Amino acid sequence: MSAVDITFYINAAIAIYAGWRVFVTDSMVRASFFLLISFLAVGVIMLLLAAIYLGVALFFMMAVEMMVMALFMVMFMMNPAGLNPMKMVHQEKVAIGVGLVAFLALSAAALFGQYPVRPVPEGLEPVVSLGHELLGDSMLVFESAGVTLLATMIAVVMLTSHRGRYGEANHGSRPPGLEPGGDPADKPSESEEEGGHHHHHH
Amino acid sequence: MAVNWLRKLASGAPVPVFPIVGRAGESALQALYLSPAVTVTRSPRHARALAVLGVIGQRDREAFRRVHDQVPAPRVTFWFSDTAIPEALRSSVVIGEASTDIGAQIARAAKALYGGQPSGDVDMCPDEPPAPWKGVGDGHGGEGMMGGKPYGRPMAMPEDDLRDGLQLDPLAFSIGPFSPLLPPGMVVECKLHGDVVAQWELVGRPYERTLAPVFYQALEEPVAIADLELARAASHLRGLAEALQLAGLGAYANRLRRGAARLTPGQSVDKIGGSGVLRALRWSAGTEKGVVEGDARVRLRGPGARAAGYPGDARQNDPAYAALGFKPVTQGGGTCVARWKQWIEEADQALKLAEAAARSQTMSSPSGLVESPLGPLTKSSPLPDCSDLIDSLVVGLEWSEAIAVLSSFDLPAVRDLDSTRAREDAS
Amino acid sequence: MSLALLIVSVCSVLLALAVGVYCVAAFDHAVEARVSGARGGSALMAPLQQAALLWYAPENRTETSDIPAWRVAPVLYLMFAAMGLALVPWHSRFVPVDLSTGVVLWGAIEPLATVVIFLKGWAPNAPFPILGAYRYVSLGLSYILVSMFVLIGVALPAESLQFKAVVESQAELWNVIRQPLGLPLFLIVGLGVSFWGPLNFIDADDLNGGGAAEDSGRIRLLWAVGRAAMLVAFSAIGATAFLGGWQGPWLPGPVWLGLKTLALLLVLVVLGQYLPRPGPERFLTIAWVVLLPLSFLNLAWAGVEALL
Amino acid sequence: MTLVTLLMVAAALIGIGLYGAFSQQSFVMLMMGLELILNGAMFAAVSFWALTGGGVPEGQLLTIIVMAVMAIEMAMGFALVVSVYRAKQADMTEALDGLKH
Repeated sequence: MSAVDITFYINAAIAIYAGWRVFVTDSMVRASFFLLISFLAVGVIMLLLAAIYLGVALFFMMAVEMMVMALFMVMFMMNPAGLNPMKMVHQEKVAIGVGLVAFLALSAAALFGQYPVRPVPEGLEPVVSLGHELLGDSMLVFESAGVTLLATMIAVVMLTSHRGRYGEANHGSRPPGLEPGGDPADKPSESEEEGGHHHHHH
Repeated sequence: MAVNWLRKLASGAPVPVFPIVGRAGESALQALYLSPAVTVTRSPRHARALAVLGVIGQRDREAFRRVHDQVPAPRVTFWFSDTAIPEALRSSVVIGEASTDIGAQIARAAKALYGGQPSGDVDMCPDEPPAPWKGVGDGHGGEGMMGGKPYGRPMAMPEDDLRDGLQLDPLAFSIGPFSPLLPPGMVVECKLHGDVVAQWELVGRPYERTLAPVFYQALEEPVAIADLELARAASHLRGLAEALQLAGLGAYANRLRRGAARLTPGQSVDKIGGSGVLRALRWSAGTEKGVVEGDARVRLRGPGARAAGYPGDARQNDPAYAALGFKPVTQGGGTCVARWKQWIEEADQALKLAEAAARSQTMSSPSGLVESPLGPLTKSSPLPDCSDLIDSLVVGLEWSEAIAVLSSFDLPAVRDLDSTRAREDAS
Repeated sequence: MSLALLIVSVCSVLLALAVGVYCVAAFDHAVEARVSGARGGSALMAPLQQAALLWYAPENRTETSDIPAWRVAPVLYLMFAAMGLALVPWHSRFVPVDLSTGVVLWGAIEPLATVVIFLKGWAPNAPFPILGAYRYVSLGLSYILVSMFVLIGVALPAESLQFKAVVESQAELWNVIRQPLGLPLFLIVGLGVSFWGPLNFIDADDLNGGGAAEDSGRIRLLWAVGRAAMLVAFSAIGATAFLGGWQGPWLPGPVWLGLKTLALLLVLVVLGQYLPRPGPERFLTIAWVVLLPLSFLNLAWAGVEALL
Repeated sequence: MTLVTLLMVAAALIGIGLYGAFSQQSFVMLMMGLELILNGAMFAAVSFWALTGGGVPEGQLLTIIVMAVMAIEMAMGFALVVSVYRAKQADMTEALDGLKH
């Protein structure tokens, strides 16, 4: 068993274990950092697979993403420090079932599928070839991805800002009153109940 | 062998000490700053020794116990105070003598720790959560997650946000009375939204400030104006040193403290403090914030008021000062940076006055009213405390701005003549 | 790579790290003593004495703190600094880690450091550390963006993401002249990521030590060493990417690299003692409104210059 | 490190991710599930590229695209969470029982 294999098995174990811990740990912040660990392990395996650029790119992308996620955890989630037991799940049995089925089906596909064996040729420089692909044949795909990201940024800013272009961002998200300036026409009782529900949560 | 060598190295470094400053402990604190044998830390966790300077109020005994235990054991507790020593520490505290450099005394006591043998100094609080676990249920569906008070602390609830209305959980905590961020004895309960102060509530007022003796003398007999002005300049420079420290210029802060300890008439503040740096304060946090205006200026007497363009200065009624051609300096605006500038310019003016007065041997003419570094001081009514002014000033500021604003004031009340005299008689 | 080469690489990186950290501490103490006029101990001994002091200082716990995270964060931070330093080519024939995407890996180290710094501030379950952690996270993104653009700028003339190629591309003209904006921006980022001096928003005095307010003993020592190491790594990368790395007349390559790194270190340390800390919000504005556009400009300049 | 083992690992990641995406009540945890699924997908793509692709660059390109998708998913997800949170202080899926308001 070569060093490469050992590294692979260790990192695979880390990736799966951390991925599982994400959903059983008590603290949201820990959850996001477990997810980061899972990603980092996958990144290392990618490096082993000669996908040098992708592995490293995964490192920094996921580091930033998970940082943001952890921050949102602290912002939105009560109990960021995991002082209390935390278990917020619904339809758990179904979920477990789905997860298992997916795993079994995919691994069956892995086990019994017939795949050609064409490893990366020796001379190939993955980074160079990726670069030529990105800025050559697949320029259109690449650029459209970039444009999409730009559009996303703008959309995100619009969605998150508290002031829309014409006043409050959530302006019009409430139905108008039956008489001018009156209560919204939707079921006020339920919205009351909603509020209570929220307070019960926070 | 190698270990002994390491320990010898360790004992070569100045001892980190956390000061607990009580009533009339200011001078001792300054002595600590100047002592090469110790370094003054900002957090008790960083210290090996705890120095109790001045008298701790009855109100703050509990806080003292907590801070004492926050200095990681084994620790040395150094007692330079008239406060009664608590039972638990009777056997272990090191009593300081006023005669020699107290920093050296602390260092001598603390070096014994480096051998690794425990000092007799025991914890004063039990090592357990302030309240038992009170979670509810297994937390299913968020019930237990939000229910209950884990370790006696209620979960934070979202509340109205100051900035853009996104309601998030605030961070509520209380600091003081021994925090280096606040005047000694001041206790504050504050609520932060992220880094922004949403609530600032004064719970305990700071201890009265004890001025340099010369100001109290000046109330009754004539004193050399040179001495008065040097003391004033020193007080202002120490205030500036704290501001520099908060702006991350610790080295310059110490330089200023050292300069303030040995002022001579005719020096210039630029030379003492490093010319560029005091002006560089303009770039630090909160400079345009903390604006004092209206009758708050009147309550906030002394340099703070003059920095807001309110030209009241008791020295004007003193013919001796008039003879020296004294005119009070004032600033406009009353911002944080204006108060710092006021300190700088008043210190400069004081040093020049001291030079002129020293040349002409001018004595002050006692009129029962003396302009102290904090404001007009009279026999009958010592300066009142005005630390409640802050509450409204800092809400909505970032934490660093709020602390900078706080450091630009001299808020505490001033001890009156009789109590100081009583202390001198006692000692 | 062969085992011998591996061992040599590891040892050289660790040695460089140790020497660099010691130099940072000594410089810092010397500058501080010069400014404050205090008659402290000798600048050569002071770092060792401080280290020994912290080594023997007792450990510390806080209530319901995340001990593993608290203890592991400084180690990781130090590790990232070492990884960064390992990417630096000492000589055309000796690069400890000669990764063909070294520049990107360095770009990845900064966000990872952000994560670790947040973890370190979050772990003690205390107000001042978490405030420091928040501050860093809010600033970290601007640092990362600026440094990425600057690094892409130096990768362009080299037509490679490999630090060795970046050095070789400066044979005739150093990047510090070719892209005058690059080095200053990179050094600012360096001050920010190792939160040193004017950009020390995390362990600041207005938070009573902030992220490190609850540390004591060896954790504090590790954290201090990690910060110094990060400063060293930044200086070494800066010397490699902008000052022509090992290249220079008369002296052997590693010596040149060391000298350039020390020069940058000295600059950073002096800046750290002489500049005041702006308010976090003010600096955030500066970072997004001034530094980021400047880094764009730098990148555009580099691109045009690469086309010509 | 054969293709089968690699794909099994990917499958495990995707399975866990699905469990999270289906079971979690809070938006952010739910998004973690999605991220884990994408992680597995990316992993599988790279494995195929490395062992059966013969080094055709499209394999890597696919992974890059998945990364972009991830970033977009994160950004949009959080933006929606924030706007929903503004509207009704809700960070639980159950709280969204209507299409409006």
